[in-house]
Amino acid sequence: MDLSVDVGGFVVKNPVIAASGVLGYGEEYARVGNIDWFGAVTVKGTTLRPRHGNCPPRIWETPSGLLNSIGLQNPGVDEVITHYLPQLAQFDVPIIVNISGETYEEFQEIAKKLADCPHVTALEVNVSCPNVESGGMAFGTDPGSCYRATKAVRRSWPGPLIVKLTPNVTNISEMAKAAVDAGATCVSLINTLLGMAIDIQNKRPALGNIKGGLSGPAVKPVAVRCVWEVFQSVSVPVIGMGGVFSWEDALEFIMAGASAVALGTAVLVDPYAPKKIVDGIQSYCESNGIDSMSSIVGIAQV
Amino acid sequence: MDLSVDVGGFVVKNPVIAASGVLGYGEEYARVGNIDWFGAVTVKGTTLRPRHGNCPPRIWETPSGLLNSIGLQNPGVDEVITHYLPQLAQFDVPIIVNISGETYEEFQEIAKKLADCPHVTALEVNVSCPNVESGGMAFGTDPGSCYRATKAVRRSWPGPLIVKLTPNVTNISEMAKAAVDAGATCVSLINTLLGMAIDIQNKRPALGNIKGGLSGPAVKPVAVRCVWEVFQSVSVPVIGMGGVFSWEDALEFIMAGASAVALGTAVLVDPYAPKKIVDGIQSYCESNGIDSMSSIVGIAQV
Amino acid sequence: MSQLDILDVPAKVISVDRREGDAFRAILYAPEIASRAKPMQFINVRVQESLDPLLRRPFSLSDVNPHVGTIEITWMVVGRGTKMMTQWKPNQTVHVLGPLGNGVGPDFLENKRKLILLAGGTGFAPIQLLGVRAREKGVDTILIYGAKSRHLLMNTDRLKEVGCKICTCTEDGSYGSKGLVTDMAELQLELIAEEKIDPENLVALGCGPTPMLAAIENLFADTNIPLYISLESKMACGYGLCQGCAVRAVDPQRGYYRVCTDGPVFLAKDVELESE
Amino acid sequence: MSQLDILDVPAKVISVDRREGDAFRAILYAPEIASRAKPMQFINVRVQESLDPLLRRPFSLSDVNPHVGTIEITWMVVGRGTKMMTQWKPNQTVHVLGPLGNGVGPDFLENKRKLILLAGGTGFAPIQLLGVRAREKGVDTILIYGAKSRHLLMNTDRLKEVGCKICTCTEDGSYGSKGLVTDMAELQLELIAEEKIDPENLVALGCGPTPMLAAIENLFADTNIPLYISLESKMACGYGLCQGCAVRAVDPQRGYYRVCTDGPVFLAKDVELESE
Ligand SMILES: Cc1cc2nc3c(=O)[nH]c(=O)nc-3n(C[C@H](O)[C@H](O)[C@H](O)COP(=O)(O)OP(=O)(O)OC[C@H]3O[C@@H](n4cnc5c(N)ncnc54)[C@H](O)[C@@H]3O)c2cc1C
Ligand SMILES: Cc1cc2nc3c(=O)[nH]c(=O)nc-3n(C[C@H](O)[C@H](O)[C@H](O)COP(=O)(O)OP(=O)(O)OC[C@H]3O[C@@H](n4cnc5c(N)ncnc54)[C@H](O)[C@@H]3O)c2cc1C
Ligand SMILES: Cc1cc2nc3c(=O)[nH]c(=O)nc-3n(C[C@H](O)[C@H](O)[C@H](O)COP(=O)(O)O)c2cc1C
Ligand SMILES: Cc1cc2nc3c(=O)[nH]c(=O)nc-3n(C[C@H](O)[C@H](O)[C@H](O)COP(=O)(O)O)c2cc1C
Ligand code: FES
Ligand code: FES
Repeated sequence: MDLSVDVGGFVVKNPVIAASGVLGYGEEYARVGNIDWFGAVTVKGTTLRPRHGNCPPRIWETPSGLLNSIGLQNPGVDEVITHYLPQLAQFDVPIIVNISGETYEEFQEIAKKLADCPHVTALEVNVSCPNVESGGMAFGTDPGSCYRATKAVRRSWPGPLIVKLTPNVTNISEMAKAAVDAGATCVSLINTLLGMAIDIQNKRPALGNIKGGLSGPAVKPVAVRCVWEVFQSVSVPVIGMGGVFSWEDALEFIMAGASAVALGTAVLVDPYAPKKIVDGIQSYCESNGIDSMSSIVGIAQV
Repeated sequence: MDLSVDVGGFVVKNPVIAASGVLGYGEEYARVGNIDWFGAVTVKGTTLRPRHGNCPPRIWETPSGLLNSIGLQNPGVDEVITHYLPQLAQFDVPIIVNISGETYEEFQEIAKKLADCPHVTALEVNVSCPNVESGGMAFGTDPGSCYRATKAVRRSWPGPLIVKLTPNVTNISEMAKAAVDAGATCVSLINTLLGMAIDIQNKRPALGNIKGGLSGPAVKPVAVRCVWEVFQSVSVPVIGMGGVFSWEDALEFIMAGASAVALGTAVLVDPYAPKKIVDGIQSYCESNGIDSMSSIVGIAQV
Repeated sequence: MSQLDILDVPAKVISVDRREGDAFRAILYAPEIASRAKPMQFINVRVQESLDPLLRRPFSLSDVNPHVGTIEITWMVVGRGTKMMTQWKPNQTVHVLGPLGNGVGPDFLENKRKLILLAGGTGFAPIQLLGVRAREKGVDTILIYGAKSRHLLMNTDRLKEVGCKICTCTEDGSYGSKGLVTDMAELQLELIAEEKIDPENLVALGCGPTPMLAAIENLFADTNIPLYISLESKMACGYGLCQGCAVRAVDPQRGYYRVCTDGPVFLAKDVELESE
Repeated sequence: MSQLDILDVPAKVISVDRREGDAFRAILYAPEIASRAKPMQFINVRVQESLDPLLRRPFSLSDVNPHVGTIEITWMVVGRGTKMMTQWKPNQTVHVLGPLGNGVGPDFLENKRKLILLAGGTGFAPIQLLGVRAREKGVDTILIYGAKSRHLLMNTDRLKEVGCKICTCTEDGSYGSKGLVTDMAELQLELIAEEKIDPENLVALGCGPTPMLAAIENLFADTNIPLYISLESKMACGYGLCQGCAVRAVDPQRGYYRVCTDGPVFLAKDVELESE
């Protein structure tokens, strides 16, 4: 059965995408699984200059959730273009590059460099990273900044443009609208929820960077609600994520309005998750007489 | 050991409070456990007029979490005063009445009625309920409205005044400050996170009311982060809640800055939770040479 | 205020076995609950010591043996929790809260000559104990039991042993008559009508999926036989705190009932059966 | 790019038993992993089929038997996951990802006459397999092993059997000498110095809590003996994806290493030991 779906200017062969930050540049994952199980892959948050990331500890387990404070560790856009993307491009899967700037100008500059790279299918503008000091989530918590960051990228990137939204706001629909007004062809959500934990043995925050981003099944109800709201507010496709661990979870997002889902934490815990989820969606569709993904996108909207 | 602690104008004998909405008026709980295991009890959100609550289904389980859309079902403030509070007052535990208005005037009116009731120790102003249409969370997502709602209650209620905050905002500290400026003697947080689920079998939202409030261990990292932030912004005591299930969880909140914790979902799942948690805090303190609760409140703040 | 009559006990698993078809049965040692339980009551079980699944799962008491201190539950695997329960091992401990719900007290059968039990699928579980008790009191008992297919039927031998008349049907005809519980109930009601028993000396109780309950309610509307139904709903606490298990009352003043404490057994005419 | 050399397999539990003190040992049937594993590698284990605990738990391979297809892990109960593992039952299946980490390849012992192993607490687990392999190659091996107290020591019989010299100490003196691993190591280094072996023919490897590793690093700084250390850190994936297991590199240009793929074995001089 054909599971392909349009996600705003490009088509993925199945609606299961690798979320940013959990696949490295494919090298490690390829030792365990097949990258082309995914409909598309998103690379780790890419910045203008290399970043070493935050002080450890960077990981803390919570009930059905994961707190991380990696801090956009990446080799910088130039190195990504020359070294990592060509390597990832060996696999026949569309590449989405997740980008993060500290200023609007930086966003534009990164986008420009990537516009010249043949391996990039789409950009995902990260206005929602809770783990960096300047920029990061700030762009995603105010509609004006969200608009300007998107616009900055739009100026130098003509292709499919995804804006990744944060749930740490009073009204996520406003942000989605601002992104679409500025030229986004797709919105993805949710990035992590801002959270923290205390290590009671040491009487101090569990993460070296104090606060971190919460992901995994724990956040799924918040993510589904955000997808539901955003689907009602904009007409571009939505990529849903936040705690997708099973094909049932994927269908929950799709029925709420997501054209595709992305897997973050699931890939960390279960390398074969993408395969299981794609297979699960496939057999669900077959046994329920569903012949195109688009016919169930948003079907639960009342 | 003495576990008592001041929570803004009144003292609780131990820092474990029953959260609003999970203890009814004590009658049912008393068949299973002892109400005086708690340092204080908060009654269900009380409104001016009786409310029947939302359409079922009202409950949906999520990974380590619970979605509910009860919708402030309650017999109305008059009935609460004449019938339920006298009954609850049999137990020698301070009573906090959680109140919810659709307008500022309603808040003031409810508070006035309760000011004449001898059984009430403190009011908790619910500016954060995600499960009602008018009012509800709206008051808690804008500092101005939060200020006015608190002020309205302050006018007719001279006693300890807790304002209960919602995490569904970009900046919870702003709300806390507004509440304190308007006269709150304590803030409690978090109310539930706005969430939803899709019942994929029926292809529609799992809850009759579509969206609901997410509680339980899943939200703990968000709750701890909110307590951490609010502790830094205001000088009144904080009551922390959101996923407290064990004494370790309670200590996490206390070390982050909570003077006391409240149990919601835990009481539903484990009636003996308050006893286990109080006992656990007690032995922790004893074996770690801690001789007053206040000495560990906020100890993880760096 | 009756105090401390519900207990949360660490119950020892005595045995878990697979019954007919997809049904499983566990016997648990919980004397405090066994000694208090009435027919049609239920327990709320912590499936495993983990925060996922978070909520307890409600199961009716399908049998109770106060003398040896055991209780029995019978279930079908429908999701994660019921699946995990099939992995319970003898001697392990599980947390059981109960007995819960109003159940059916001794007055339920007072003056009754005949009890008509109507069960669909897992709805048979609580019915079994009521049937046994009715027979102990010498009440004539007939069970009309149906399910989609043979593998969804529970074992009715225990009721047969105590002299209960049993009519079984399946929708696909794989066991018993082919048809619905209501088809068979209609037939039986006609036979009963011929016996000319005063409706006051009759009583009926149904337990099963909502559409079945709605259908039998229709059927009984034409008789004067008091019909009780035992409801299910999603529960967070099972003991009256959360208001989560609401079912709409026919009386608009009343608003909602709680299935867990006002029920699970209701007079059919008191509640609105909403199709969830 | 070496592909598909790490597997996620459903491994059958062969046995779980309690060892000396608080230690437990499980033998798992996982031939694909057993045939690929090197000493000092680890596996990442899904403790149970539930979303809580969510993450897998990393455990070193304390033994590997490629002929029968089994791997062995040895652990202490320190929290929920390690406790749940003690409840594993023979024949059940657990998901095991591995072999993970760089481990110690055949060249590690090339030209070596003596291997000095330093272990603290559960740090002994991976050391055992390396000691066995070293003895198979005829390398003189000495183990210096310490823990806070007797019940925190793992069983060292296997190494004794293969002819490894063993010095044990506990901080409270409840077993072996009273003192720290470093005290004993100092003594042994003096004895080794008397043997006048070229430092190039010596190699040392330590595994244990960070303060112990820091202390032995200090001790070895005065010698020319190459010192390796095996690190632990909180891991989300265990196979290089998340960057969560970062440890700071001494070279500031390098930033951080990943313990799971760049390690867990590092040259002591390459990494900064931060006190977590
Ligand atoms: C008072 C009462 C008594 C019951 N007695 C029995 C019994 O004796 N034997 C038996 O087999 N079942 C009984 N049930 C139903 C049983 O509780 C559910 O089948 C069980 O909770 C499902 O758990 P799960 O984790 O396997 O399913 P999930 O994975 O949670 O869900 C699977 C399916 O079961 C439904 N379900 C989940 N929870 C409930 C619930 N609390 N009530 C009803 N449906 C639910 C879901 O909607 C879904 O369709 C009873 C329910 C109630 C309320
Ligand atoms: C490469 C590697 C190899 C290991 N090999 C072994 C081994 O062979 N035997 C053994 O007993 N232990 C080993 N450990 C440590 C083991 O992974 C932890 O003890 C285990 O994950 C704790 O799980 P828990 O659920 O019981 O503890 P939790 O309840 O999660 O936490 C309890 C305590 O353990 C610590 N802890 C939790 N997770 C980790 C982790 N991933 N790494 C280190 N500490 C952690 C916590 O900080 C806390 O103090 C190894 C760790 C790593 C990284
Ligand atoms: C370890 C880790 C690293 C991440 N790094 C990034 C990143 O660099 N850029 C980004 O936009 N999102 C990042 N995310 C967020 C995920 O892409 C995703 O939005 C979030 O984790 C929710 O999905 P999940 O629950 O499936 O993990 C990261 C998440 C994790 C767990
Ligand atoms: C069933 C249910 C009903 C609730 N009703 C109310 C309420 O009436 N008023 C209120 O302020 N909070 C209400 N809450 C929120 C809780 O008081 C608490 O803030 C929240 O559940 C987080 O805590 P927990 O994770 O311990 O449950 C309710 C929560 C639940 C689960
Ligand atoms: S399940 Fe909580 S009141 Fe019925
Ligand atoms: S644990 Fe994920 S990179 Fe090491």
